[in-house]
Amino acid sequence: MSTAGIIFSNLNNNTLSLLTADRTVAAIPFACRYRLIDFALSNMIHANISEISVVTNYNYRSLVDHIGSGKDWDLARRRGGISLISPFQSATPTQRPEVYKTHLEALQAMKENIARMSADEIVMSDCEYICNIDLRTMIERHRISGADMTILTIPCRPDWTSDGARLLLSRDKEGYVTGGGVCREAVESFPYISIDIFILGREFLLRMLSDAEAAGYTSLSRDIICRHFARYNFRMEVYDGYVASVSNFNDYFSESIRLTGNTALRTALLGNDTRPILTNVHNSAPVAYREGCCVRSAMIADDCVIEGTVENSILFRGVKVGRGSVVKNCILFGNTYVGENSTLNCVVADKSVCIGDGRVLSGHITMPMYIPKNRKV
Amino acid sequence: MSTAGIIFSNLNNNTLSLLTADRTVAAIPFACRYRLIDFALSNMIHANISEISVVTNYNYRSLVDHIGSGKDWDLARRRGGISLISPFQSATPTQRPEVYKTHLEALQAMKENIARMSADEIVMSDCEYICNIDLRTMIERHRISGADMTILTIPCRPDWTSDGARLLLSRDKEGYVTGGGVCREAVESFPYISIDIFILGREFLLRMLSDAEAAGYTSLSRDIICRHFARYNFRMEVYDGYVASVSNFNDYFSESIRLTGNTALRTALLGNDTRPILTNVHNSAPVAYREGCCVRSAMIADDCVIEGTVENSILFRGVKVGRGSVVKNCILFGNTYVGENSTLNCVVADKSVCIGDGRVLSGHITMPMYIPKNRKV
Amino acid sequence: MYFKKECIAMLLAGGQGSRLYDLTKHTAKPAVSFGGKYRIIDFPLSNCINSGIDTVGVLTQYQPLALNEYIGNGAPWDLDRSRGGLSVLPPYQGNKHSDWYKGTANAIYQNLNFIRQYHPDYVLILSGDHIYKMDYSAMLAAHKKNNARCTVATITVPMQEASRFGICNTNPDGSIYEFEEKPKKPKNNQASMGIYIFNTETLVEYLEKDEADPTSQNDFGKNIIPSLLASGERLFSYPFSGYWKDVGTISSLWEANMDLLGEESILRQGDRDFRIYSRNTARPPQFVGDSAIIRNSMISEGTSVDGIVVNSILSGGVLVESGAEIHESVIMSDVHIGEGAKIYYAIIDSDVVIEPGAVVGSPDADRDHITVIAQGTHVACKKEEVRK
Amino acid sequence: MYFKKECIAMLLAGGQGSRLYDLTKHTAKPAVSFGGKYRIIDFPLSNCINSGIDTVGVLTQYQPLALNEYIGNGAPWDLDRSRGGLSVLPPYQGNKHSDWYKGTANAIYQNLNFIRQYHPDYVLILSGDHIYKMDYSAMLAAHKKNNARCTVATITVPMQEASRFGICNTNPDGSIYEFEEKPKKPKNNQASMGIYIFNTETLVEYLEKDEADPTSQNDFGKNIIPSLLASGERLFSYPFSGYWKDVGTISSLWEANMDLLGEESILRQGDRDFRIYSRNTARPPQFVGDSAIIRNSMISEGTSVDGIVVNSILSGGVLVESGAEIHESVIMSDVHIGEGAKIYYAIIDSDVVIEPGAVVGSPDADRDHITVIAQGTHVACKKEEVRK
Repeated sequence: MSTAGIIFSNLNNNTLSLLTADRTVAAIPFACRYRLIDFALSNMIHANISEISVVTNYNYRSLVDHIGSGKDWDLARRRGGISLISPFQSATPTQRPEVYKTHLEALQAMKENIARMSADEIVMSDCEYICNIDLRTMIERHRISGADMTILTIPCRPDWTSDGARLLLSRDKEGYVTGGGVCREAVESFPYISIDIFILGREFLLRMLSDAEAAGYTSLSRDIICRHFARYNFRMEVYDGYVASVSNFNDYFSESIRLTGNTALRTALLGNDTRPILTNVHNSAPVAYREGCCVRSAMIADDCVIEGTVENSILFRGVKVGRGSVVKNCILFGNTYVGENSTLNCVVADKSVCIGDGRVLSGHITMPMYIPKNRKV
Repeated sequence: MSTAGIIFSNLNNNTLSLLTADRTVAAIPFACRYRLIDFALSNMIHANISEISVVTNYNYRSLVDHIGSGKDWDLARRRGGISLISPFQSATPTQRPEVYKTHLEALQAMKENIARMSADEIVMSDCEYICNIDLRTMIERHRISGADMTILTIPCRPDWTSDGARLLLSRDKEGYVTGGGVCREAVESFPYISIDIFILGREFLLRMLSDAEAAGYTSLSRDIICRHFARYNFRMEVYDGYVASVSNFNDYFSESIRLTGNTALRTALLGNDTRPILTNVHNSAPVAYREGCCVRSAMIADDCVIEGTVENSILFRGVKVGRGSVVKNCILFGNTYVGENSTLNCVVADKSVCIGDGRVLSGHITMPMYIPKNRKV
Repeated sequence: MYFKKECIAMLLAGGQGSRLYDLTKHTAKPAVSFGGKYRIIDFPLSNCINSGIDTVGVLTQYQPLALNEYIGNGAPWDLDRSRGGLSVLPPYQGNKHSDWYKGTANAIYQNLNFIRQYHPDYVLILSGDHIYKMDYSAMLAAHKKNNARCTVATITVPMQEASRFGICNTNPDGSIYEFEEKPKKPKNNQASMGIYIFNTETLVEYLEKDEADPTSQNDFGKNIIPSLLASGERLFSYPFSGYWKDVGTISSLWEANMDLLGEESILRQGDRDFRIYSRNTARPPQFVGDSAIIRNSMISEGTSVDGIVVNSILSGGVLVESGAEIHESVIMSDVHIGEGAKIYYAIIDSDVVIEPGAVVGSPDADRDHITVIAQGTHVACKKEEVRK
Repeated sequence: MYFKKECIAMLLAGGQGSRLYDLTKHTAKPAVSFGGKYRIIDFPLSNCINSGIDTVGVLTQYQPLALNEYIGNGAPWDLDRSRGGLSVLPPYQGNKHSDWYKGTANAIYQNLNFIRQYHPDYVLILSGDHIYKMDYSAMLAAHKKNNARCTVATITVPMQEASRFGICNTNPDGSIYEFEEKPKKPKNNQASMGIYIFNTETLVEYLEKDEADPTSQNDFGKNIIPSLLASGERLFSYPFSGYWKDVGTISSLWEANMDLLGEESILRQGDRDFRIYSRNTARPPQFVGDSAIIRNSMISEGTSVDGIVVNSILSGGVLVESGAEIHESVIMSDVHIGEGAKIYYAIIDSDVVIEPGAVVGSPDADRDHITVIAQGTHVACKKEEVRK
């Protein structure tokens, strides 16, 4: 019994628009040295899934760079391994289809790929719910249950804001789905949120795709799960571990900063000895803490040089913080340069931003300031 | 001084329409176990080019399968290696560009990729002219010459048919381009045909792309080479070795069959000890010649089982020719099954065609018969 | 614990294979060519990857260069991994002592640190001397089901040959109550295939015990298995049915090659489910010329035939000129066979040149009289003596 | 000839490194940790790939397990190739004889068959004992330009230390007229770095000659180079300027680590052009806690600091609890330093536990009095004696 994986890199990338101007959702940097896709990928790899398709539609150049040959995840394989499903793989110039926009359309477009997979089961995952989860156990439980599909969920949290719509579900005592809706707000009758990880048989998936094509469905959640849970046999797993939702910019910021202050969450997500999060390797030098630096509650990636003060912040690779500068509650992406005697508070700096000397930039914890890629301040 | 490669997988795939219904030009099988892209790839690899971008637009799923991680060409690398440039890598859902249709449009779309390459020079190649060429020497001569771009050509052969337009050129005594046109027939004043292999500096390419964008050019051959050879410094190399042009179906057929009858051509193309053509590895069993078989002037790939008669033919991997069957002047793609007591003459069978017992199929050498993929006869 | 693997394989590839004479003069036995495009070691390595075992230690000692070059980074078998994959384990100098491997058990003992890196629950011991296809995961499942400490794969051999093997005498439940190494009067014909699965702690315990015994020959069949039995450990037989052939002699190597020519061969064309992987050498397709006659033969890439080939196996890069004849023979890679040369019942090692008109072997020979021509030999136009 | 390479490298990694005492008890010297995330061998391997040399034979002998595991299939250095790439070359049993490597020259001699596979025009000989960044392709260009048979890389050392090195006395054109191994009265301070480029045929000729001489110590510096000179071969010096440090002693290893803390360090943050590659271990990002104080230090991934770290190098997976202090020390991977423990002028090998309140070393120590704590040691709460 083997399992293949399908990762959707960016099917709902409107709500993260600031961070996705230059990249797909899957390629958004997170937690100091990772990209969002690393979590979905690592979860699959640790469940012995070694045949993974990554579905792209637009703006995925930096994702291609990140994945490379797949070697860093041990997925440069002769059989299986990682492969990108990009637009028009099976299209001809005379038939010009639209680029797929929903999970279901993407799955229809890659039907031939799915038909050729050798795996018995498939795990499908998005990149917007971040967790470090023991998928192996989930897959085993799915097999034993005999369900058509298992949907991973978490209990609805009232404090969650949501700019986008989420799939909310209810279940019976045996854990089978009894109803659902795609909603923008919490609904009492549907107390679970899908975290968009689905386990299902490959044969079932192909059958469901044929059914959906015949019926003209376009959405997996809306048209199939919410409307036809009775026709199929959909099971729910309620996960009680740490899940970060990063589906909008404020959530992204607050979940990131939260990691700097909470060792338990950090360990649950990143520090698991048997399930480390794997990412690509940069071969840069370790962090240099120079004379005069002062660092507290910070996650700092290789290749950084710290001469100033850093607190409650996340510094990606190659960040330089100059003498006398103070960086608090900030997320600085790769190669951010902060000159001398500048003060940054609640700032998210995209890649290769350059902050001169003596600048003062401050957002607020509820309204972080975003500086786009390559911008000089 | 290092060199990067760009391979265009299918920018003119109209004239090969029978073979490209299910695949891009680069993925067309050729010479028993290769795909057309293997020739362009191998030429580059033997010139120490280890950073190769393959540009795709439509219908490239089988090309993705063929290339895999790039391991079979030693191109699964941490730095460089092989990467696919597929549509919309840098597009956003709100700006929906057309998919590139010309070399120039494709190069514009991958401008950022080119800017990030570390190589000094770039070799660009199509997949429709098949040759085994010492590119290393060509690149060295280009460097020494100081030209902006070197275009590889062959002398115009009057016997060449052409369904498509070709780039024809003339040159002066020093080998610099003095004129050209994109023509459907031979033109006396332009005695050389470009074989669509270009060597040029990376900086020059970027500059040329900027110029072209400013001027609104859309075609490299028509708008730049033919019109502005005087403005730039375009040099020509005239290659006198074997070049097979497979830009239409009849040429494809006759060049293939020609290889079975001409050991010198076969050796020039495939049998070079220092420059073998590299392709992907299937790990199938060697050919089984059963009792009663009769094989003459045939190229036969691994995994074939021959019980009948095969003459002047090319059999790809996994072909079975049953007892009493006769296969003459045929090209049988992978997994073609020929039953017992059937006769095939001048037939091109696409992948996984199944010919029953006692069938008689015959085209003519000037009008070969094509049987589409998966067809049962 | 990220490096933990449930089961890893240790492949004993150090044998000199002296009964293969000239074929192993410069090459370890597992690197000897087989079936045109393969080496013997391709079979256990492919079995591993086809059984889901992705961590294999290959223990080498004798003439490892060709073997190491062939194995490389393990990529042909999809065993190039950053976690696990294929590792070559030669003898080494330790802090206090430096030793060549003394026996099969000692070779594993010296590499216990390698095994420990992966915290495996089970260790599969293999040798590189046999041609067979086997799903080790089924054997592991049986091992677990039996709650065994050690499981020995066995195969039914003809009763008259049983005395050449280690024979397992078993209870009806498959547990072994007696193990006789090459018994004069075998009680049955269930022979050990030299394939063992051990619980890791059992393996470590008995290897350490064995190492402490100065009289031991440090051999699995002679020492370790009997010692487990003597201590009353749960030892089970795993009966295997299917093709399995020791290729330790010239006769058996020739015969195993000839076995490939039938329709029931272990290497079936069109087999997609259990491929045997091998290192590819980028040769052009094979070509059959105008005057060729080929019957009941298997021919590999890069070979060009203009002569007569009957009941033979040809590796890659062989050139058979017109009028040359090859009968009942195994031709390894890059052999040049000149016009009119004749070859009967022979194994021709790689890079041999047979001059036009030369005759090798005799049409009256048989499996016990196979002519072997050593690597790189130049055979002139006179009859080569039979050198079995 | 498809396998031909212009230049291949042979890296001598067999040294026991006995002057590193406890650090090389279970590990070959080239596998000793350096600079937080590196091993010593990362430097010559990265130099190779940065110089366009993609075929490297690594000659091992002493305690190779950790080294082999670290090197793996060569992927971290982009040296996992099917043609060339990285090959580990241990001693082996040949057809007639089996030998451990006797000296540097003998080690290469025993692997001439490996070299011949690639038909190289030039062979680069390296050792795994030094920390430096060097573009070997520039040295090769000089070798070709000089039409030399052998080129020796040299570096200027302080005159008072010259007698510890092999000293090259050269003509104005750079050709060497005299080579003195550890001369009592050195004539200059141009020391051999132990890096040689040979024309392949010259290397083969002199290795064979050397092997035939029973009195030879089979060493490049002592035998091969003097023998070339004696025969009047064209031998050139290639002067190298840049950081170069032998890390063969505890003092020099500590010092080389401390050299990384300056702004002029060989490992510059943000260096994109000449990266040093190393095997990555998938650790989480480093975390600096609430009560940490860090000054002039270099810290690697997976480490968590709540204590005081001054002028020190910390590898991955280190845990520094609050109130612990580390001064002028090198901490290798997965070391746990308990609350209030104090470490001065020490090299702590991997997997060590320093109990709360324990004190290692002394604040009054210096480079010649470095405390070394061996791998896996548990240091209880009493002063550990200085064991240089």
